[in-house]
Amino acid sequence: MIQQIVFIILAALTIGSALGVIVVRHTVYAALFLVLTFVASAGLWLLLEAEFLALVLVLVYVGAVMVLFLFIVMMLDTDTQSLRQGLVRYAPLGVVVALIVFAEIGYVVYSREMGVSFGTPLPRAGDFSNTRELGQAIYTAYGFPFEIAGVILLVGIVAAIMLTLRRRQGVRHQNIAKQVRVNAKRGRLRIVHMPSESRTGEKNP
Amino acid sequence: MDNLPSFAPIIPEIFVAGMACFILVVDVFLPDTWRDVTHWLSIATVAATAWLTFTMSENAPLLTFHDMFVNDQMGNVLKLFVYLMVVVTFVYARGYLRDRSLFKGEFYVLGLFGMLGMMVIISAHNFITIYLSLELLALCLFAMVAMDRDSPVGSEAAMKYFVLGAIASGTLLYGFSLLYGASGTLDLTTLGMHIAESSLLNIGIMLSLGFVIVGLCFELEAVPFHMWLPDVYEGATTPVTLYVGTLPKIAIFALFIRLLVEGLGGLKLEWHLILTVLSVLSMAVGSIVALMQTNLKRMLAYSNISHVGFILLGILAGTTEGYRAAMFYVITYVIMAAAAFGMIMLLARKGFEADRLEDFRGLNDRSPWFAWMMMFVMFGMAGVPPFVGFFAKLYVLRAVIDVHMVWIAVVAVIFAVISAWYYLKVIKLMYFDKPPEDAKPISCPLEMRWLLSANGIAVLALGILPGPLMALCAHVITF
Amino acid sequence: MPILLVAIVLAPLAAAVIVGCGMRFIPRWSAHLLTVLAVALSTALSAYVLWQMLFAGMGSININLYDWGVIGNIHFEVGFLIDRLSALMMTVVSFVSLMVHIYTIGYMAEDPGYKRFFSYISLFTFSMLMLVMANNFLQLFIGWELVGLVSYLLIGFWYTRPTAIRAGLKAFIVNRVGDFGFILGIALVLTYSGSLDYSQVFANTAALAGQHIELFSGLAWSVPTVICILLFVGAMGKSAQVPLHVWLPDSMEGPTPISALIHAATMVTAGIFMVARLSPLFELSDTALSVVMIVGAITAFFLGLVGIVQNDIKRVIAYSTISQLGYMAAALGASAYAAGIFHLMTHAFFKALLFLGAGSVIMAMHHDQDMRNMGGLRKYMPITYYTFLAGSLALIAFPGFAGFFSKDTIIDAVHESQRTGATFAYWCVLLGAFVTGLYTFRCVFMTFHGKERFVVEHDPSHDVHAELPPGHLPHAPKESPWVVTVPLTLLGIASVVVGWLTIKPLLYGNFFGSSIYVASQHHVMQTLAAEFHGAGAMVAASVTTPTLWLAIAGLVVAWVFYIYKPAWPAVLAKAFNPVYQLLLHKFYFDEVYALFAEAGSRALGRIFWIGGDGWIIDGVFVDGSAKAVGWFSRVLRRSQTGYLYHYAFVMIIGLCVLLGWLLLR
Amino acid sequence: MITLFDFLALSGALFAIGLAGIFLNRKNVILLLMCVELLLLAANFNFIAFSRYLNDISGQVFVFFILTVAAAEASIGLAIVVVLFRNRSSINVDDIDSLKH
Amino acid sequence: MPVHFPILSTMLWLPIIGGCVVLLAGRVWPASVRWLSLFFAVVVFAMSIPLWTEFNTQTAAMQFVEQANWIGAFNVHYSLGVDGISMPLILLTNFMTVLVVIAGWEVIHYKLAQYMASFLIMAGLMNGVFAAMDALLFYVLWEGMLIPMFIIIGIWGGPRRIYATLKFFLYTFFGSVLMLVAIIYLYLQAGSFSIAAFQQMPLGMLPQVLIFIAFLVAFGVKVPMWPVHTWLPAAHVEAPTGGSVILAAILLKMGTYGFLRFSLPIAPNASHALMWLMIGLSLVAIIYIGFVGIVQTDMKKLVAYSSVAHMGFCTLGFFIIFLILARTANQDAAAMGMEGGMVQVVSHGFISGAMFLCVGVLYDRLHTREIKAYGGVINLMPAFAFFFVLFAMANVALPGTSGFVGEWMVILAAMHANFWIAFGAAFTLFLAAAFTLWLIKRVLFGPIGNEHVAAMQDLNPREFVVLGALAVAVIWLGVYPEPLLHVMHASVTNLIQQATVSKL
Repeated sequence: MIQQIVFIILAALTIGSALGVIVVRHTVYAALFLVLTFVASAGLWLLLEAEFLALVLVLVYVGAVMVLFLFIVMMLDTDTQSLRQGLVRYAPLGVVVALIVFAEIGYVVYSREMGVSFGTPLPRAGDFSNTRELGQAIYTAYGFPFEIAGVILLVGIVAAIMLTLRRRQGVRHQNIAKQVRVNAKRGRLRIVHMPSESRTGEKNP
Repeated sequence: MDNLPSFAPIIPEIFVAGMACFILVVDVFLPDTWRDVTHWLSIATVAATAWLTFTMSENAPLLTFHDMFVNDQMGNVLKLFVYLMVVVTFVYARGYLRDRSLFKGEFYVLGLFGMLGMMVIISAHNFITIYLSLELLALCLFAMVAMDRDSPVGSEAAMKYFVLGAIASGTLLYGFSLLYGASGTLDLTTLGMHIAESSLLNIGIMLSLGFVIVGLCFELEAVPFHMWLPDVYEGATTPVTLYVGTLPKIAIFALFIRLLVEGLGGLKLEWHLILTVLSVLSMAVGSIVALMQTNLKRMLAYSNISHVGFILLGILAGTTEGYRAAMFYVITYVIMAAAAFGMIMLLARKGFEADRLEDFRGLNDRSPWFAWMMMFVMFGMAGVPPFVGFFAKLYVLRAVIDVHMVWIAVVAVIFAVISAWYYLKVIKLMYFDKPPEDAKPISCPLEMRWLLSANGIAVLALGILPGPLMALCAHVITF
Repeated sequence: MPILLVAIVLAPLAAAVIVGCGMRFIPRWSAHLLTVLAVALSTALSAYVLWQMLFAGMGSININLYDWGVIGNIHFEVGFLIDRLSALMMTVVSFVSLMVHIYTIGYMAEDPGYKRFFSYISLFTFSMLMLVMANNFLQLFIGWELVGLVSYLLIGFWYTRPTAIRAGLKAFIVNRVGDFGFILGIALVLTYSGSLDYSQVFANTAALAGQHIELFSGLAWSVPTVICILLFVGAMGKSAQVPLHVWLPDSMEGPTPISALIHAATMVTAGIFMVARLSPLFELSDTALSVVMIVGAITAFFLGLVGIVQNDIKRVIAYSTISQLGYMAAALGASAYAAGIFHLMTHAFFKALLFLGAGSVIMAMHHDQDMRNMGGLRKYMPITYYTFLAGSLALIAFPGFAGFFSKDTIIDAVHESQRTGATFAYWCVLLGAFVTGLYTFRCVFMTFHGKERFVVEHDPSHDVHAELPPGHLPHAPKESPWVVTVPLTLLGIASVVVGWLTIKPLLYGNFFGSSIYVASQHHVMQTLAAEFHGAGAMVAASVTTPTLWLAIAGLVVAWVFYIYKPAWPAVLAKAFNPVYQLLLHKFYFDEVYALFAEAGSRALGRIFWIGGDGWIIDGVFVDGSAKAVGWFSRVLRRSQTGYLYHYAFVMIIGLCVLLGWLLLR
Repeated sequence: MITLFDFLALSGALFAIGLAGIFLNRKNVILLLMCVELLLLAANFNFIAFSRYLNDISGQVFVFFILTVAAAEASIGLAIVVVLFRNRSSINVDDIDSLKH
Repeated sequence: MPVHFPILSTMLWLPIIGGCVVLLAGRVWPASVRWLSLFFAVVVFAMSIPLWTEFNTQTAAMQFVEQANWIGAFNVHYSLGVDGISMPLILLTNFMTVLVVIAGWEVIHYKLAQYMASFLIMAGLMNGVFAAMDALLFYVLWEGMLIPMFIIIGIWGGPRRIYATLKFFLYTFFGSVLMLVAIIYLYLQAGSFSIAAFQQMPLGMLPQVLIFIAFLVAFGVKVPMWPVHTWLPAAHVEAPTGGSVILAAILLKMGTYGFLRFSLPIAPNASHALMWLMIGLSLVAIIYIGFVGIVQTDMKKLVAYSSVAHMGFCTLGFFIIFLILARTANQDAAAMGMEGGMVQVVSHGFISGAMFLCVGVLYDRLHTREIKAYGGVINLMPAFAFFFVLFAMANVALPGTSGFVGEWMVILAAMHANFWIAFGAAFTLFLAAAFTLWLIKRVLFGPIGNEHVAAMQDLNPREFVVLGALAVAVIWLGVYPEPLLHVMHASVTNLIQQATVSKL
């Protein structure tokens, strides 16, 4: 019973904050709502006894990814216009589409046939560790995907660096080796003969 | 652990991953003038991978890593074509990238990782592998599209591609999740067996089928999930367009076969109908919209969409012959598209993209040989014999007529006629118009000239003797 | 013998080809030498063949030269059927042709197209011989068309004259309209008798007679009737019967020898010959013969009327030719084939004579053909005058002249005929005699008698070839050279004697033997034969017939109007203006054709071209579909707005529809 | 009793909201990325719920990988946003329409 | 069958190789291009003569057969062979190619090597089309031939060439893709692409009708039949002379050839059922186009329309056979109709080619095709006028020229079927005469039209040779068509047999 109440609260919170993501005025609010959604979801996942993933969601997602989002939002700081502009105009269409999709999924859910019969979840043994079980699966049967995931992260790094790291043109660096190598007499000093210039020439270089 | 999985079938993938990392490291320490080392090293890597794949191939399919990876003949052949096309892309790209100071290691590294992604897609046999490999490929592609950081259109294209791609992968994932729920498994073979057993048409599976097809068709660029394609084609730099726009099709074809045929083969009746609609829509939109394009890359994008319609024809036929036909179509299409983009890169110079139709004006006066090659490609794409595109169309038409869908064959050929129109426009520009006054002579690396010529001639040669390739497709697809 | 026959045909062809192809290389004299020799050879050999037939008892010859085409049992062959009919025709054709060849040497002496001309007329001789010697319908058609071709080329011989080339075109196309019927007739013959060979077709007439063909639903026609009418349509074109006669007067644009050879003596009679040749077929159908007779009679009378008001000397003779062809057709229609052929022969001589005489006059008048500018030429060119007069008398059927025997016989034959329309035809041909007398002597009087209406410029500074206004001559008219007068004289003599000599054997002897078949119930000629007591008696009896008096009446009227009171015609024309206008405009045939056939077909063509091809097929279907696709393309292109949310929207809608469809089915 | 289907309905709602958000939002690209995160979250819900009710760990493994990938994806997405902003000084969705037709 | 020299492969490949050599020569040694092209054309023509001399006229079977596997997966064979229907067409092709090469000798200055090469390549492909015994090989060559023609019209064509080429290509492409669908269907039924297998295979009525219609669209466009003829005037007007010649002389023939090779024997019941459609369209072509011809102001357009009208006779001859057999059971008359149609095919090749060459001769001198711009040409070009009049007469089917033979036989055969069909067909007698002679009248005759005309030169030896050769052909065929008929006869008899045996 308590579970149900918790579920209802958390579910309401999830849906509500998800709605908040798409309707609020400011991007920062949206990001914060998203954080809330994730947190509420993590709670629900706990209800589903996926403790490790719930923690990961909070730690990795809320802790890292959402912070990154917020960071970028702040950095780009483009919120000169309200996000809500035009929202009212398109909202009916959005609601209709969302309802259609939801109805389609809901129709299936309501019909309650997914092909396999779902029993009630088995009660867990006392020493059951979700984390250990997950870890065991990942490092044995799912070793191969795990490696791929690694590569994906590598690609993410490479791509992000490639896209955002830039050596600016015209930035002055100090290259000590070069400085040392310079032959002062031949490389640094050059005597140039210059004819005197008129003032008009100075005006238009 | 009691026993390690067999690593033999996966050696090429391991090799590619390792070499990509190696090249990444090497490239960091190379000065800009030595960038060619990366180039040749990448090509050597691909060549070595090809050799590995070739030597590792076995007649019987090998499953490894708890059935997550399959190494079979179809996969190997498709992989070999992927390698070939990656090499072609690299060779075509070198001069082009150098002219635009984009000649950097990242292109090669991402290219190799993307290739790895395609290899894994081709061999994937589990939803997790499928998803991860798709993402691996997609992330590489997103990054490559955005590679020209100073190009507003490039980043715009990347943005669109990214957002839509993310929606598609979300949809696919949602489909996977429902399938998982409906079958209780992530393995394709088990799923196939499950669906075959459940005589009852399950509504949950139907729903998941819808999501999965949307995801797949996004990757294959079928209408109405094609919207990103023209923008990406136009926005990305040409070598990337070649890589992004055409190569993945080979891998996605394998995915179609694995997922729809092996996994969801029991729902053939359903996806057959869906694909029929999507195929007709793709052919229609691709053929018709391409007509009024003035940008060649954009035109090729729509032409690509209409070719997708034809590829779908082979798949929707739902017969062995149909899958073979689709495979033949995919391979030959990629060859032709590579040549078309090669031509664009051939004509492009620093500050001049050669991606407008206008830029091909009077090519016959400037270089009769390459005008010929382009003509081969255009007629090939239009499906005019004796070029290979004709046999590809013939093969898929045969497949659909075989399942008594003559009407769709008629629809297809009518759209083929419409699409011939814009290919002819290119030929018209090349042959019937005078070159612009300021046309400069073509300058490009020698190896590209040779490869492009070979590519163009292949379009003709495969058309005159399509038998071996057809036999190959027939040999590797036996279900 | 076959080699002989082949030589008759090939000699003129060879000459034509050599002269034609070698036009640039051979000297001028060789052109006429070669062709005259060739045609002379043909004439001699034809005469020899005729001689053999008549006096050496040679039977008819039917040989095939080569297979033109063989399809199973259908044989198309090229071959000769030589019997008395064709032998007679060969002789007439080659003789007249020879005369014209010789005449041409003088007539065309100064023409730059001299060699070309000889080539053409030799080719014509070849074609005409092919036609008359044919033993099957194919060859008949080949010759038929080839003479049409040469006629076309010769009418337009002076190709810089717009009127001449137009006349040539008109002649060809009008003839083609006739051929339209002709080829259909031939096709029917093949369909119903399985062969095109004369002998086989004639052998099967019995089978043909009973057959019927349903042209319009529910209306069965006798096959022979349809065949014969269609064939006669061909004859109408070639022999200038109403309403396909319009080309013949215009054809006078050609050089005069051509008018004599082709448009009077030989080619135009091909239709008459054809009907006679195919008499076994025509005899099967009374209806068809009635049609032939009525058409012939109408032509004979009404087109003679037109001749009365013409001022161009050659046109007068041309209308006279049409009228005389009408007589021949009427004779055929009365089953008096022999009379028709007889008239054909005599007409060939005297009409050739008239044309050549007219040509002589025209030469003297420096190629002015308007009779209003002539008059009093008798004293300048006596030979021409007397020969012309002889021809005219023959034409009006003055007793004793060739035309008398043939024309009188025709009128009698029509009178005797019991066929539908015979009475009408009789009145036509009878009144035709008056008309003939009138226009013939109108022409004679206007040309040779009366005041000289031409002016002779005596200004020596005037270049001989310079253009002069009509009626102005650089010097006085003079008699033509011997190459002109000799043929005139020969033909003149022929016009007088040929009737006396040949009427008995040709008409009442068994000259034609089996080559002309007359069904026993059509006994017109037998009836006439019973009344025939020799040529002299016929001449003597003529004073009792209305024909002679009508002809003389015509002559007298002509004298009154053009010699005695030259002012009267104008008065009369004014009094009967509608009639006069009708005649002057040749019953408005040309105008009607110009309106309906020419303008009509052009309008139709334009409707088909611009409306059908341009608007409907191209505009709506071809370019229209291309435009529609282009329009779609432009519209669909717009759907690619560039906005990410639209792209997403399309995807999501796709997803929704797809899911909905999957769940609801 | 909380059933599987309650979770499924919840995930369906999340998915629908995510989709609606993508085309409702016309101003900020970053918000699109957030909506994508919602879609992924919906899928994750499904996996975990099924995993729980099927008593099968593989669903959770999948979620684990999804989270990994989503992180990488987010980084690339944000990198692209940054590049875009540098090029155009705007990440307004309404402004990104130079490629069209 | 004894092993023999692969003469048909030579016909197919030698011109193509020749074309490539010429292209190469254009880069390396441009001066040699003309002679090299002529060399190849003449060699090919000379080598095709044994086809005629060694031909066995007694049998309808394929001769000079060559067979090899081509695409194993599809059971496609590279099989070539000729019978009495296709052999004359191969000779015609090679003959016309020689003439076209000569005709382009001095006229073409721009990209000569590509011009010559296009014609040589096209000759090879056309030979292949006529020799192919495998439907897919046929289709490949049939379509492949569009490419050189497209190039020819587009590069060396007139001002509106773009429109014309696109229209030409798309029109014909549209026609043939439907044929492709039909061929694939037949292949699936027969298990092989062999045309002979298609012909022997039983087929239901509905498939037959659909297949017939698919073929009709393909071949009808090519012939061209009304109402899918509108590409032809456009293409002809814009094409260079050589292109027009090949287009009219050979390309159109492929349509009629297709009817004989595919439509009639493969779908006999449908052919029978739809004969009224075919006869009707043929008659419309003859009459309607005849009227359209009368109002043309462009010489080439006029000749093009006359081609449409004349090709109507071919199709009329082919499809009248059913009616003849139904009405009279007269096999010979049916054969006459069909052979008439085929003679018309060959003869129209000569005549239309010659007419276009004549127009080309004028165009080379005055650079306009407007009839109005001419007048009185005969004054300056008597030799040309001779040929032009001769070919015009052949065009109006004057006996003694080849044009007569076909029309004569078809009209005579049509009469066996129905009076009114023959009646309609016979309209050509004066319609063709009207527009052809109207053309002759306005161009050749009359006083010298203007000072441009006054400067015209008569034929040069090269033009003389070309026109002379055609004149000989036209007259030979008109005076003595029997050899040609003889060659066709066995095949036609066999074809009629096939077309009248029900396949249901």
